[in-house]
Amino acid sequence: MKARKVSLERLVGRLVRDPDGRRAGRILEVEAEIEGDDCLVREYRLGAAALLQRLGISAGRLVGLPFRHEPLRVPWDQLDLGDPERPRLRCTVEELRARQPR
Amino acid sequence: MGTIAAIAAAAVLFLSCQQQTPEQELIRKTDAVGPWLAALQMAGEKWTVNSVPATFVHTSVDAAQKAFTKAARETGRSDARTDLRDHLGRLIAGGQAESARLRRAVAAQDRRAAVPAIRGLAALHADFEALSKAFEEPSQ
Amino acid sequence: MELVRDVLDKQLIDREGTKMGRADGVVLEIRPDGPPRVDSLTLGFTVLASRLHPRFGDWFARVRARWSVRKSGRYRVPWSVVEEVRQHDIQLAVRALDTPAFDWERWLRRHVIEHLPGASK
Amino acid sequence: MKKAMTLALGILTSVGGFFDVGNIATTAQAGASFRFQLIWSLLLATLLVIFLVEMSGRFAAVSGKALPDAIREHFGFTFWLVPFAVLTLIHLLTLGAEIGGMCFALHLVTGIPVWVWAPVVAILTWLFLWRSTFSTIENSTSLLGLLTLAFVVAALLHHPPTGEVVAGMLPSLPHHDPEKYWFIAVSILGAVIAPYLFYFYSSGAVEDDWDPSYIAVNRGVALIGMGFGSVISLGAIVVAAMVLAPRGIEVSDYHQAALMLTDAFPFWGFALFAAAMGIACLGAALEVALSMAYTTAQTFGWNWGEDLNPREDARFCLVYTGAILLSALLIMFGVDPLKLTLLTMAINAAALPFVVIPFLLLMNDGKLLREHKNGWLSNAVILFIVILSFVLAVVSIPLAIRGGS
Repeated sequence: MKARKVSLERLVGRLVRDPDGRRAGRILEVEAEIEGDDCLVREYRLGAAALLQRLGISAGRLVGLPFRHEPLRVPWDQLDLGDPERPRLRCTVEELRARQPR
Repeated sequence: MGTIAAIAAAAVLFLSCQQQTPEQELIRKTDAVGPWLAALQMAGEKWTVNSVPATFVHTSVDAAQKAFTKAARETGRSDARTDLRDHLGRLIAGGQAESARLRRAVAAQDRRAAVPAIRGLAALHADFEALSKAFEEPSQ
Repeated sequence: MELVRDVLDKQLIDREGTKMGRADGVVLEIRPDGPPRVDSLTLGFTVLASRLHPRFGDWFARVRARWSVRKSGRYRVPWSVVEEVRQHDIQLAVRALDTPAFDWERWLRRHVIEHLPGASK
Repeated sequence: MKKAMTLALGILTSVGGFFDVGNIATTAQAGASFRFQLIWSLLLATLLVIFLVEMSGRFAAVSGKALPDAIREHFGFTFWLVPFAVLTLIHLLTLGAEIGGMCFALHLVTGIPVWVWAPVVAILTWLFLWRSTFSTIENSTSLLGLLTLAFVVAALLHHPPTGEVVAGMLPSLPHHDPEKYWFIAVSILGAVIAPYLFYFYSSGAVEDDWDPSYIAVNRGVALIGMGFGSVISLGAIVVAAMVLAPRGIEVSDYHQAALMLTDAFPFWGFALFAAAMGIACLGAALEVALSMAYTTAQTFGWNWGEDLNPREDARFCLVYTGAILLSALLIMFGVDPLKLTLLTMAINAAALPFVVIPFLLLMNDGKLLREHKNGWLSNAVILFIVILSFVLAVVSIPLAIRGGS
């Protein structure tokens, strides 16, 4: 497999499924880190909570709802972007949930 | 947002279903005539005391004539009772005649000639008010 | 750093402090032997159009090719010239006027603004 | 000392900028057709515009960013596209209405048809923007804008019945023409809460290099400036109610409104009306054209600023030039200035959710505004009035079109 290029803006909003075909959520944020001259992707964040986090607001608070869901974090090596239109997890959603920090 | 749109649509439907008689509809479509008669009367009065320039009276009369012509067309097209249509037709023709008279008097700088035109407009306006009051839509 | 929040759509500033456009797109390079890396930022109406819908982007690119003064519809800023990502903008180590991002601006200055009286205050 | 100057100037500017063609048209209609009964909609709108302008200035002072810039940065291009398109439409229509107002003012004094004036007025407006800096525009139009105080003086000279004026501050149902009543109410809301006003205000604050130390000044400008501005509108309603309503004059054409001041000022009234209208519209036209250029330049990240030489921000200049040209064409092709104004104001009201809600979300961003973010009270007041205006607009626009007014 050789290097391929993918547009971030086309990745955002894509539905991610696990190998069993179950929905894991939509890609809403991509966490990266600068290392030397490069900027490397560390993890992807899925779900509506990531959207709220991205908007930086508690849209919930605006209408009086508590802010509940944490985004689902997917380490870079657990997401297969072989087909950018249909990103796939390399593990199941349960395995991923079990691995979430906290 | 869906709920709001639904309420709005319902309100529009409700209000547009309120029936109007052809007479009320004609009164509504010609409702610009009365205010124009009053405005020309005021413009004429103000001109006689040097409050507004002659050009203002000219352009006001021109704008009013357009409204009168439109109202005359609506009256001709309407299904309303003949007596109302005739009455309105006379009023509009009167407005056209008196405003033309005012315009001529102002063009000639003739204050004395303007006075009867202004009086004529006032009488037409009073007549128009009475007429539209008689056919006014009942308010809720 | 969060790429959508901190990089995408952010104001780009050139070496001289001129606002030279926004990060309309971000290109990632998926590598077989390591984490994906940010390859470049992209600028231009074509990039924006394809964000609305890929097919709209293609159509826009065709129309543009016929009319535009620019040679290319999208301008690519390699990550290597990105100096710093700040809270409200991204500092680049280029001069806007030397880049295709300013094709339209240059064209307008040369063909329109210069011919109008009093172009400097 | 500089802050005191800013405060004074800011208040002057908002007084001048508040009262424009939309206010003249809607308040004259309201007073002529419903006397004091629609004052409540002016008060409601003023309350909201105070909140919005205060927020807009606070946002710019804390973040150093203007609204279009910040909204695109935060929510992304696709999210911003709808408010941006709505704003562009509103800017063009409003600019058309303001240019129409200036043309009509010139028509009043000269008798030369309105459409003939459109190219002249367009060139005049453009020259102002092309040649001057932000502060010249701000200061000159705001000082001349004080002419509009003539409406307040006239209102006082007429000794309006206090009881009826106060009664009009509370909403009530109309005794006649309900469709017209609600349409004018919506137009007043749209004229006072003109979206360009608070979007422009944030760009202006950035042009003036505001920082968090301006928050108090900003609050004063919003409260006193917008408050005084609405006093002028109130004056216009009262004058129309005292002069036009008793004579049975309703305003379906600007000619009918032009007589408003002649009772209070028999000699100067007519010229004052024309001058106030022309200058109020010129000031507003400059702001709207600039606002359109700010919004577009910020959306695409171009260089922007009214203090730069045109050759440093060619695309920014191109936008206001194009906007003036397009809007002037509306008037040149014979669109009736009053009808255009009323329609635009109603569209303003209908557009409020699209342009206010992204702004409101931004104002609740704790990361960006820290301790300066919105409290629940502002959120509640704004949401309430925005939704109310939207519902009223959506209901009354079709009715008004059906009624043919």
